[in-house]
Amino acid sequence: MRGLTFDVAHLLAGTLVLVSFLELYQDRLSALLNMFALHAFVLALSVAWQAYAQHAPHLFVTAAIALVFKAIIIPVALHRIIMRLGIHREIEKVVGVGPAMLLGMGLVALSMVVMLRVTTEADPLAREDLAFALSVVLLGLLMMVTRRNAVSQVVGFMSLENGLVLAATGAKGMPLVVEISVAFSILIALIVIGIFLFRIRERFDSVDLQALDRFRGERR
Amino acid sequence: MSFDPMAAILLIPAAAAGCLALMPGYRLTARLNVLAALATFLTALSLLFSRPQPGPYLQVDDLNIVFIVLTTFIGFTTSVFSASYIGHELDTGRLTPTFLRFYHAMYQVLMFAMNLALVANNIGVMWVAIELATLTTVLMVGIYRTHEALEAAWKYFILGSVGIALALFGTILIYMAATPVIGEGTDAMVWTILTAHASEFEPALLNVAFVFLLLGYGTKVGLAPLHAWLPDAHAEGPTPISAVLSGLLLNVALYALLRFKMLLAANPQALAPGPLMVTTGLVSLVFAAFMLYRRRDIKRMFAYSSIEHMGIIAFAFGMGGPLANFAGLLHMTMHSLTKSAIFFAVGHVAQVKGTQRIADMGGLTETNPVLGWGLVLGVVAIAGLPPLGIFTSEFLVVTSTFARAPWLAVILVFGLLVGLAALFLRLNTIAFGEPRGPTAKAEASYVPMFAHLALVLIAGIYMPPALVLWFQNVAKLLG
Amino acid sequence: MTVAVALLCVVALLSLAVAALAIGRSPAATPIVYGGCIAVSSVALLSGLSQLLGGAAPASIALPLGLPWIGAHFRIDALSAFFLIVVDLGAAGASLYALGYGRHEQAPQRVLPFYPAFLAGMNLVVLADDAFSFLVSWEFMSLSSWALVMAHHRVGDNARAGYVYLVMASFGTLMLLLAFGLLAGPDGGYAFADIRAAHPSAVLAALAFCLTLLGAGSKAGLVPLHVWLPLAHPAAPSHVSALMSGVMTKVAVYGFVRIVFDLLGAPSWWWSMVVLALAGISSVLGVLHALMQSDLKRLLAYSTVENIGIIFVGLGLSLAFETHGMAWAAALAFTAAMLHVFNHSLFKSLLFFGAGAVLTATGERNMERLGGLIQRMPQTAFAFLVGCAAISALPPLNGFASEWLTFQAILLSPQLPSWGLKFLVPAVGALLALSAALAAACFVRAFGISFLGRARSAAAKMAHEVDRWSLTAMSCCAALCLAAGIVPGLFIDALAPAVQGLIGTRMPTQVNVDWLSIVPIAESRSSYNGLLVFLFMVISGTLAAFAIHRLASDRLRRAPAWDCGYPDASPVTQYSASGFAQPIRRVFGTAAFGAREQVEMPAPGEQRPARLTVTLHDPIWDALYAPIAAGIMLAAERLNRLQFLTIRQFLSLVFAALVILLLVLALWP
Amino acid sequence: MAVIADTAVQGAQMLLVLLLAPLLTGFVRKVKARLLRRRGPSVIQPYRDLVRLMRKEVVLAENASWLFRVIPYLVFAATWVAASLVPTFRTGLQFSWSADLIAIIALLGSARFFLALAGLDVGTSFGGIGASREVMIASLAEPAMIMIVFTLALIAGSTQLSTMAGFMVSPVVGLRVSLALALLGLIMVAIAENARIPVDNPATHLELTMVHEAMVLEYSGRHLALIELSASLKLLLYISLLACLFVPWGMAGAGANPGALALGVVACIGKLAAGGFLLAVFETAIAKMRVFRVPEFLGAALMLGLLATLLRFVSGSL
Repeated sequence: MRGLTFDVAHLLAGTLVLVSFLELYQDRLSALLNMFALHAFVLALSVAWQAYAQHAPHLFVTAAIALVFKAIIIPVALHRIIMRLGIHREIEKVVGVGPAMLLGMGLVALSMVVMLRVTTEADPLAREDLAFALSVVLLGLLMMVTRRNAVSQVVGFMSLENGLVLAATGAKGMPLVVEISVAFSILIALIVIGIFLFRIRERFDSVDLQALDRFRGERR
Repeated sequence: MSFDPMAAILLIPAAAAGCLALMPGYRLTARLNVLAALATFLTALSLLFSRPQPGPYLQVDDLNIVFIVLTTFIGFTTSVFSASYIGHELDTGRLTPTFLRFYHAMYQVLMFAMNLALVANNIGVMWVAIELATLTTVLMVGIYRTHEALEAAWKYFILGSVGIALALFGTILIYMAATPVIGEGTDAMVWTILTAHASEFEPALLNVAFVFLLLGYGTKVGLAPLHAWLPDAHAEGPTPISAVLSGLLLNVALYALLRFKMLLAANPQALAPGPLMVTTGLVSLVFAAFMLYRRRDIKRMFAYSSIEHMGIIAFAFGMGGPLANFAGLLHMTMHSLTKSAIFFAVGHVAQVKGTQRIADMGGLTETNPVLGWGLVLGVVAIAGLPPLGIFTSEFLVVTSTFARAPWLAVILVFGLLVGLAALFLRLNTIAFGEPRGPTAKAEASYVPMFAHLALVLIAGIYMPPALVLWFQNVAKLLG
Repeated sequence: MTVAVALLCVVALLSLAVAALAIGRSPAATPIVYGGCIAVSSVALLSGLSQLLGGAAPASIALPLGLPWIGAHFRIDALSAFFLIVVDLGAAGASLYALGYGRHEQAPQRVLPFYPAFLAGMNLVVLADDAFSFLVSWEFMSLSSWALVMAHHRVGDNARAGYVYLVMASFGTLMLLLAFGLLAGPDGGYAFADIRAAHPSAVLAALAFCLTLLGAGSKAGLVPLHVWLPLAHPAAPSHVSALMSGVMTKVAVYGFVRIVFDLLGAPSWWWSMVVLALAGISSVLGVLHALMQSDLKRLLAYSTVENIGIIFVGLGLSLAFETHGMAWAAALAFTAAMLHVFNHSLFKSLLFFGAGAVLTATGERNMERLGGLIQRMPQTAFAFLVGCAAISALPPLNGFASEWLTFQAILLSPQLPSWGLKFLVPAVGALLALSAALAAACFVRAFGISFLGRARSAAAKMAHEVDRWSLTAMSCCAALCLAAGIVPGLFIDALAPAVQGLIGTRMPTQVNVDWLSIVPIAESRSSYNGLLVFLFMVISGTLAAFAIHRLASDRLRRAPAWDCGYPDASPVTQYSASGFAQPIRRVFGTAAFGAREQVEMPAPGEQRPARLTVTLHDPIWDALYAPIAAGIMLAAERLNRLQFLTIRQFLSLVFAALVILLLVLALWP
Repeated sequence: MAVIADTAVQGAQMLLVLLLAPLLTGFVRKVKARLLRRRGPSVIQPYRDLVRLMRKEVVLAENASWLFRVIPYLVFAATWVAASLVPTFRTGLQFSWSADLIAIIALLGSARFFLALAGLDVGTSFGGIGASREVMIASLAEPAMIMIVFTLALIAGSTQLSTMAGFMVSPVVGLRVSLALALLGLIMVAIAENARIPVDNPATHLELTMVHEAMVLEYSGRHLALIELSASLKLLLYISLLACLFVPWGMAGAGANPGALALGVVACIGKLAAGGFLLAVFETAIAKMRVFRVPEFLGAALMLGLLATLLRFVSGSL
């Protein structure tokens, strides 16, 4: 039983990392959103599994949030937005897919090294989970910095946060996980609303159509 | 049940926030705001004498009492200032009554969040509180709804969220490190227990955790290169909020960092957090000092000076040792008082001149002598010139460093000198020379500004032994 | 006892400052504040005198101020007493002068509060006995004087002057801060007593010495740290200029002496060389620049640089002698330096008072627009003349006495074993002689152009004698200059305890030498008697006058000036200040300050006048300060781009930081 | 008794220099005239001039100040005191210790200081020219002089003229490089200080090249007399200075008997005559140089002095 738990958790976490790579690979917004939905869904599964494995029923709430909110509501909303803004086709990256992938690989390797240096006293399940979570986080951050488009940056942030939730749930008996996931959901909601309100089409730092560049601090 | 000050400093702002959200009319709300802040301050003072036992979620010890008293005090003075400031904003129509109501409510929420972050005995609660504080300040920075304001708020929001995410990851790692020793559940997130067992934790895990925490909370502290949100947020938000940001929120984040630093310091195998903080501190100091030169917006300039001083403080704590820690604490206190005083002055200046562009203000000591000399005194203080308090702390930082690591001290002195030169370069245009810009009389209460400056002056000349003893204990605590 | 009195005086001064803050705008404020300053500083003066002449043991007080675990220590020994006298003598004089001068102040509320604070700061520096209170008072002094420089911030580029001054002052303070950091050691023994007790290693002492030289030198105006001085000193109101030039620079000298001679312990062989070289250069460069100025007060400021050079020559010599164990010679050189400190504080104050009087009478500082003032303000002219004669080291005035002693000290130096000094000292002697001669030229020019000849402007024509207070102050200074000149022996004996305290020995007692002459080493070697020289000159002068008027004619007829028969139309045809300096500019100019002359000759038949333009600039500014400023500005410009990144770019900064730190962790052994 | 004698000698010295000074000037003029194949004025002509000037009324420029009238007396007093402190016929004068060589130079310096002021007082262009050139010359001549004094003082171990002279007669001196350099430098300085050719021309008027004469252009009557007198006193001072430093033989020692004193006086007069003669010869032999060549001339003197001092510092025997 112990082994099985471990393997399933391991598998799910690994899948999450894989899906992050897939996100990194996408170059169409709509496709990216679908990928993210998948990402969230896998997260939900893994959280649920953790809940079952740790006999921590409250984690099911987190799983539910992940499933309903992140896997369904947010993607739908974002789909709407990009349709409205008519940017559902293009997606401009700063670095091409290849380099991004290579970078991602490097990051995963890095997180593995960093995490597996932790001596085995720590619970192995936790360790592996942490390693994967860290890679997900780093990949999310990578996505945020390699994409110009606001929506894809949000997606990056959300997958980063998925990594956090993975880590939180991976940590046995960690209190407040639910609260934290709720808090994060609020955060993301705010961001999405912000994008919606300010009709951000291009970049985060362009709060209005004509306000692309003029108002960033004092002009030169 | 009996009166519990620890809960009170949380409940009063929360309750006040509730009422303020509902009540119309700015005079009344402003008064109530002041009143609530005063009440919070007094309760915090009472904490000095009767210190309750630490619970699973809340605690008060030597370290955070310093921060609590400081926070509540500046919160109070700032509310007094904002009462006179907001009135003017309302007259000029930059704010509408609805927003004003919102503003006061948010102010109290912010107070609540900061107090919570300070008294939290639980790393999770602390994290939540700091996130809450961030969100509130984001909303308040954007309150003017101008493009620049929204811009700044948005930037702050995004960078802040990323920072928070990183901090959370660090927190989780700490928990992971704690579980093998303490066991699962809430206990593994309680400061008092954590610090007690820190020595047995997994060092490698602690190291990773600290990296994330440094970057996460460091973003809040505004250490370079994570500082990007800070100048704009200060420049575009309402001045009272700039004062609170510089004077308090940065401290709160710093407090969180200090806590975790203590955790690491308690563990012999973990890598020493000192060098990391020293490096980031020096980088921030020198970087901010150079950035001061090209500033044209007065509030943004002083925001950069905040980065500079945060760098000094981080440096001092990074150096460690009783003397440097003492200096760091003193410097933090003095900087909070001085910088908020400066922002009070700057707020009135901006209202008198109707702009924040340095180029459009001049000869202030001619047109508004009291305000002008107040600003000059503030700048003199922030530049670290005696006999004001910041000189004392800088004296300690530099001398104690120079005896241990001369080159660091040389860099430090270089940064200080460059920053000082920049500050006075601008001060010359603002306070002296031919008067420029409108010269209306400022209808303002100078009480908070001069109260702060007086405190700083006194601290520079005479520090009551009790205070010193207290600070020294804390310094020992920080190791 | 004395130290308590002095501290009480400081407190009184500070309360005066606060009071001035309250009543600054009322017309009654001026006499009240300055009167108070006179009273207080004379009390402090008396306490200093009683300490120095009474030969009391050093007294000290520790107050629970400043850093609590150290407290604020204040101590008065012979040295501090001597400098206390210098400070408060100058302060009393300046306040007396200001009783009259201050009435013409447009914005008294910008001067009155800071003036007593400035005095308090200078007194405190001299009294401080631990690093912290020393630095606090040091910087407080700078700060209050900065405020005074900014008093007329709308005039000319005074604001810029104040800025440069403040930056340089803070630089100096930070350097001293580092020096004390070195001396105090890691466990923070900041009290001077502890520093004295702990003998620093050679390297440490050397480092501390360099830092002190930078710190104190920048305040004293030692080349190449002098750039702020000619800007800031003239910018302040004249009585403050007098204090800054005459007294504050001496406080800086005190700081140098206190640290190098008292705290650092035994000097090492090369210190004296550094000091001597800088001092010699300062003396010559200072006076050369003074010669080129047409602004009277700036001229005086530059000549302060020169005199600081002379003082430091004395200090450097005594360092050299001390290194090689010739205590008696060291005592002689040190006495010379201290005597010059005293003298310079006297005549430089006097000269600035005179300049201030001219300023009030004519509203002009530019010598090119002055002239003929001796007719309209005879008393001022006389006092100013005495000052000029004194600062040009003419016997029997006091300037000569101290320079004579310095020369005597130089004449002792061949006995020094060090070869470097064997070559350096004669060169410094030559520089000193050169600067003395140039100073004479400089002050012939200063007095001759602004007080003699014919008025060059309507303002100068309309000039009128200044008020009684100012005249009293000036004549007191003049009288003291004469006194210190004709009986220098008394003053040498008076400051002997200070020398004794630092060098360990002192010059032979001078009082019981017959005819009050001074004999540094031996009668057969050298001696000088100001009194007799003075008497001889008076007697022979009066004798000649008497004889001629009795035996020959005393008829006199007024007629137009002859001038070789050329009818001399307008005052413009007289020699101008720059014209007067032209020969010397031709001689030294290109070397000392890249002087360039362009003559713009109109073509034949053109009506416009020919034009001669002379451009001077301070090579030190160009070589040292301009590049630094440019570098900082460039760095600021480059870094400023970071203000304008997009959020994504900022995020990538965060990301980069994170990855780097993680990499560090991963690679951590 | 001895005191009275010494005082008497001191007084004699003062009177002697005062009486001899015009004679020396006259003598130099006479010799120059002779060398130029002119008969020239009689040797006592300067006395006549002085007396006539004394008798004449003073014509004072309208805007001349009180200082202008005081200065002649000041200059005369300073120069006379300086001259009477330089031993001429007897060392160890009563008051010689009241001012050593440095002080004597400074006294001459103050005389020049005031003379330059006088040049500026009336506010004419000629006065300005004179004053500005004079201070330029002085600013180089004085340091050179000080350097020479250093050399001599280091050789003699004293700045006290009597002691120096006493040391110079003693056999331990011998011939020294530094001494030679000092002598050369001193002569150059003396020429410059006394406004002689090639630096300045004492006989010239109405020329843009003149220095000393331009300064005193506005003086007349008794004032001019005093200035002329002090000029010749200065000449005498320098010659006797050279004499007492470099050819001190024949001078009577302290407390010598009247015979020795008489001998000293004779020797002194002889030296003065010789010095005057050499000066005249030199002046007729050489042409005046441009004013802007003067700095080089004096710079050379300064370098000589500095070199001599350096030699003294580096080795005691040179």
